[in-house]
Amino acid sequence: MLLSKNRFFSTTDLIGFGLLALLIFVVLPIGLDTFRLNLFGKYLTYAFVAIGLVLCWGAGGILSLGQGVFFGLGGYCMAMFLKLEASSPEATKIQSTPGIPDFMDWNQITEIPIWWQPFHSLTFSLIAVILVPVIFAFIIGVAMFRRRVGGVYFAIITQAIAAILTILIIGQQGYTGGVNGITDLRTLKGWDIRTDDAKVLLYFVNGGLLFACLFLAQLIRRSKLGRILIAMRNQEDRVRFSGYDVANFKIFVFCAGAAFAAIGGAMFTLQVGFMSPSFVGIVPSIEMVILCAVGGRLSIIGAVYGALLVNLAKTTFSELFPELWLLGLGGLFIAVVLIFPNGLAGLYSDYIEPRITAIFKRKFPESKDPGKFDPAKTAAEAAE
Amino acid sequence: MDARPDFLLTVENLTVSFDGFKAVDSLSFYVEPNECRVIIGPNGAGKTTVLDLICGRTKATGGKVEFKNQELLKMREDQIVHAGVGRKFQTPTVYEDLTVFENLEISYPKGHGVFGALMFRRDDEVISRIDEIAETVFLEDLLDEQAAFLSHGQKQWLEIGMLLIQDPELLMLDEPVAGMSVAERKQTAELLNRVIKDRSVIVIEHDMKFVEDIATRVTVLHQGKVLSEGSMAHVQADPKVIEVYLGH
Amino acid sequence: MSDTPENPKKPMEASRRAVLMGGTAVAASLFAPKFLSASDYPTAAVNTTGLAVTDDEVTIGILHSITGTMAISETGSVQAEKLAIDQINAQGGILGRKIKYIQEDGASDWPTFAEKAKKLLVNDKVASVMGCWTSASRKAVLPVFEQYNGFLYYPTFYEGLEQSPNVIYTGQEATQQIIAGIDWVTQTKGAKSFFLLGSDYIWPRTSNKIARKHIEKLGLKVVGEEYYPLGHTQFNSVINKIRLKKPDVIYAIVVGGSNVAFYKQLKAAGIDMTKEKPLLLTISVTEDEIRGIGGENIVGAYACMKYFQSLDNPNNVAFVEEFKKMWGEDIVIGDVTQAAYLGPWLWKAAVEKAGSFDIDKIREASPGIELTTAPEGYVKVHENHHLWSKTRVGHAKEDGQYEVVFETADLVEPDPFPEGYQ
Amino acid sequence: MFADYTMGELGAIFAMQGFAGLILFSVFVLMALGLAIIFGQMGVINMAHGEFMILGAYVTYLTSNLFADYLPALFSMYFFLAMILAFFVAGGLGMLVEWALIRHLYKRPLDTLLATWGLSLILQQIYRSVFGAREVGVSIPDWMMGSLPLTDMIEVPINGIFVMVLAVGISLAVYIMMFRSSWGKQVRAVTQNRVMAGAVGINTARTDRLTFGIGCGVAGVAGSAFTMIGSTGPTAGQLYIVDTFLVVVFGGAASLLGTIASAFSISQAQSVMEFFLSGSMAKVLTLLTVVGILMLRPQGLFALKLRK
Repeated sequence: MLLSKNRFFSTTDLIGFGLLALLIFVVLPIGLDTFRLNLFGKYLTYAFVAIGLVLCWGAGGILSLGQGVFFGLGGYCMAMFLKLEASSPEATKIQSTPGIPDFMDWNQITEIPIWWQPFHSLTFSLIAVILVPVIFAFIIGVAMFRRRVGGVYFAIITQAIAAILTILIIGQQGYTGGVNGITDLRTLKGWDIRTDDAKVLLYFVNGGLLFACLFLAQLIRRSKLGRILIAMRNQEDRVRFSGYDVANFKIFVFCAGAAFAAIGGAMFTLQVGFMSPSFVGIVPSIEMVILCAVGGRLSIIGAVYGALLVNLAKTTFSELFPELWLLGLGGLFIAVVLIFPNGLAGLYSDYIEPRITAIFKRKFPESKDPGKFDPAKTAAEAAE
Repeated sequence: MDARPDFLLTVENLTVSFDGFKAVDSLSFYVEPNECRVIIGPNGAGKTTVLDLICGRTKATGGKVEFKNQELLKMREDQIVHAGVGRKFQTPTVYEDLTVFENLEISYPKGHGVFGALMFRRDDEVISRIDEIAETVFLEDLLDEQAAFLSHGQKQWLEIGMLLIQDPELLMLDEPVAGMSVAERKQTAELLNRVIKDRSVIVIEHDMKFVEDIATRVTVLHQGKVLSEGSMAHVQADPKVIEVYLGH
Repeated sequence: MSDTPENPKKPMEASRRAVLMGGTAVAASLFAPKFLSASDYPTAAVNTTGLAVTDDEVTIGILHSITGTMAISETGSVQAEKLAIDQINAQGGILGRKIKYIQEDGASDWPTFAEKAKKLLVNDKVASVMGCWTSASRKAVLPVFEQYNGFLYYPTFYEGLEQSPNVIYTGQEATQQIIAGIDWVTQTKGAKSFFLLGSDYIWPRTSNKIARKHIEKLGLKVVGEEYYPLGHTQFNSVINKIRLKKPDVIYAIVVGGSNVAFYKQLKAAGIDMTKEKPLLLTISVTEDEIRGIGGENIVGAYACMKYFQSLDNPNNVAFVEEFKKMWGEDIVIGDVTQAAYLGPWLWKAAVEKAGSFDIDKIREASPGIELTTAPEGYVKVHENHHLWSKTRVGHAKEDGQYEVVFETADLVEPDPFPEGYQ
Repeated sequence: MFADYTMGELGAIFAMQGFAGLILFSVFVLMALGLAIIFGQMGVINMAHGEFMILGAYVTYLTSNLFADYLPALFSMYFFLAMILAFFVAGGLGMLVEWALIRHLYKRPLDTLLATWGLSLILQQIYRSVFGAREVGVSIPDWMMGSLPLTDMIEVPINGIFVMVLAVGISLAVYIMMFRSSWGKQVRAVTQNRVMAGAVGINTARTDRLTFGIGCGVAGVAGSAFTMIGSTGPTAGQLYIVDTFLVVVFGGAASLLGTIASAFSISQAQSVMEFFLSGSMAKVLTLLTVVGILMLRPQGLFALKLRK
């Protein structure tokens, strides 16, 4: 029923979502202790960014090298709320000005600046987590896409923006915590986020939000909007002369990517317990692109696996062979471009999927999947 | 020199220069409703640039382009499309990663805003309209085929189909039969003859036989200016035209 | 708060004798008067909280960046800690138990530090951790240490403003490093005006703030204060500003690659530091950094630290020799490296004083711990978990070493929350 | 802020500040020229550009050690040989990389970005394994490290003059190669129309490889020169990448003159702002201005207006 009628899920997607849900909600929580589970929770926060990149880059052909900016903004909004809560006058009584965040005290700031004030409210903060990055993305998007800045130029400019924001955060340390970031976050509305129970719960909240984002991304991809994105990537002019305002679509998908990244950032802050400019800059932003590329730039499910796998490899390899890790990561970048441009998802659809669908076909003799296209070709095209 | 209201398209003093080179120089011409205007001229005469200027792909340096009393030069490409101008490119421009059906669906004139596109539903009306157009452009059996796998001629047809589904009042075709086999060419001529009824059309074409078949009036461009204008017989007899084509 | 060491001279001599008598370099500690055997300290008694302590082994963690941008700086610390552990083991270990270490890579990435710290404490149950270098990494691991009640020995000189029950700070906090140096430069060199310069992050900013307060307290002038982003490599504009302001002292806290660029450009601009017009005083250039800068480019500058490789005392001579034996002849040892070396020794002393590996007991035992075998001389743990130590001024020579030109007469009291300097 | 100074002092300061701006300008030109060839002419986004520069710096380091050990008499002259070596080593590696990597990606510029980033990580690790994680100190001959006192107040750093002369020299060389030599014609022909260039008998593969190699070689020379003013360490190259790309993009990617003009305007802006503001804010404002102007004028300062 679901499969044929509204085509929201193709067979492939259904299998993909199902397996991923099984992994995230059953296999990992059962198989791992709290410490490792928390680690996977952290990896999964990058999956949010990777999903956004699949929409922007994979589908829409817009490569942003500044996703760290949105990840960071989302994370900072969350961190500001948590920091204010952690800076109660009792907890900070040794400071020269009790009741303000510690780093402000170190910088001779004696009252909480006005733009910090609204972050006393959880509701405001949660809204800000999404809205601040989205507004920022909107401004960049309008400025760039209205002027038809695209491709390489867009990539370089977003990279410069990431650099600017990092310098700014570090330079304004009295208001941002500088290079140390906002650290020592303890409780959320009185609930201690550092306990094992909290970590497990946060992991599941994270997983839930991830699936919510996956569904939204799927909704976008399966709608005509998703097809327009692909169309834009193929022939931008044709889309324009079919009566679409191309810039609006780019702005939309860029904002959507920013929103996903921001949710990831906020969940990162909650699970890791701090936020710092080292997640905003150029290097983390490019690493976020590699997550997406490894997973398969066209597959939202692949993006999640990409985020898990690369981060897991990073942890493991840097423990076992720290020397080899950078070589491995560098090699991964090159391999993903030269050898398997469709990443894990490409490997899956080339080698594993045919077998699985063969099994399914026997059970439900289904018509062919309408949304499917040749991945090898699209990737090459996407890059043009 | 006010635009006469009975013209569908008024082009007056249209000029564009690229770093001092005037590709189109104070060009004026008028297109009536239901007219089929063919633009011919040697390479570099500015034919494609004229179409680019009308549909907003290239920004004009001066002059005006009025369509149904709207000034097109101030409008964005998509607004021009919504005003009723459709444009086919010289090389077939289709979405290769999408199927024929999806190519046509994207051109279907509904759900053009971001949220419209998000909410767009593929209802029966859409499907039947796409089927109808696909039949017109000889692609009814290939609806589920990915556009990348179509032949060159089929891609040209698909692009024409994508324009037809918009039902534009002014259709601009840039060399619609270029690169086609003889059989395809014949089929296309037949298609275009059907298509150009009930609407105004501007066609750029080199194939004189084809031009003779369809043209109401012919405009000859040379170095960004109108060299001659009138019926096919008129321009063919014009010594200036003969000079440009045969001279030098 | 204050607990002035009664007589710092005496233990110094004692240690000299110990070195002379004992075959092993940096051999004895005051708290190892007799050979301790594990059987005297049953595991059940010395480890009541389930740490990784067996009958013959105790596991600690080493947590530094092996990869990434900070690897450059942290390598020395790792080497020093390993040397200390080897030496302690050679002496029979702690409470009769050999030290085993688990080394983790923080990869110059702060969450990785937090993650690895948690792994060390939760999975490996290490009895203590030697680690971190940047303030950012320390801030990242701090909540982890406080939550799981771990114990960290942190080696870097830093900005202060922190005093955790779970950390022993073996480097100097800002006032210890700054105030004596500025006093020296005003008294001996007659400096009246200062130009403050730093990389743009918390340590240089906080340090310059303390420096400025102190300079103003002395009734002298700060004629300029400038910060450049980390990694900045163009300093010609600021050098011009310095020329314009004509300060007596350039007070420089530039770090990392910027350092190299700054000193090379300063020299190229014709500011010869050997002429001391202006004089350059830094707190961020150890012998390690000079290797990148090149001795000829920084010759004549003064640095204010607690340790220089050239320190002439038996502890240090032995330490430098052992260090080179273990890690190669051409190695240099900077201030932080020495401070990192103190970590395992201070921990050993605390464990032996407490007679237990339990974190709470070590915390209780730590204040007042003395170390006479420290290469820098005599140090003592303050109640605020920082070290009493001397401040010294070194004069950079062409060969990349410092010549010690001044040291404070007494140990300087650590004051991480200095009144009147915030 | 100028009240306390005499006119003479102010004049001297402005002269020196102008000179500082010119040095920064030369640094930017050197950084950007190689990339202007590779990105501007070939459309390849080489994120490993900084690593090619550092390769040049390491070559200089090795050469200096070699001279110090075996030819101490000629030490004062080693730098010239080092720059030539840097050119060939970086250029050679560039050609190898073009052959192994870049040539497969000419139609996918965004993918070259990822691949060359990967390359930059690999190079960094190789540098770290070979030369150690620490920065290496490159000894510069004494005559290059002093300054020329023009007046009492005005002193001109010799390495600054050296960098400036080098920038002018390399710019001229590149200009002559690109616009006056038959090779340059071939390069431009290949960039403009690869198929046609191939059809008229240009060996496009060879031209590409050589172009990429020369771009990398120029980067190597720049890196060699930077040992005088900056640090040489495995990750030092990354510091240059954003500035370099902005200079090239701001100038209008395909235009050599644009690159130079943009290097000039960015360096002057930064130098002036650094004098009046703090270093961090000057940097932020410079970058913001460049990004802002690029948003208004995405094609950069110098770009031909062409029929699409």
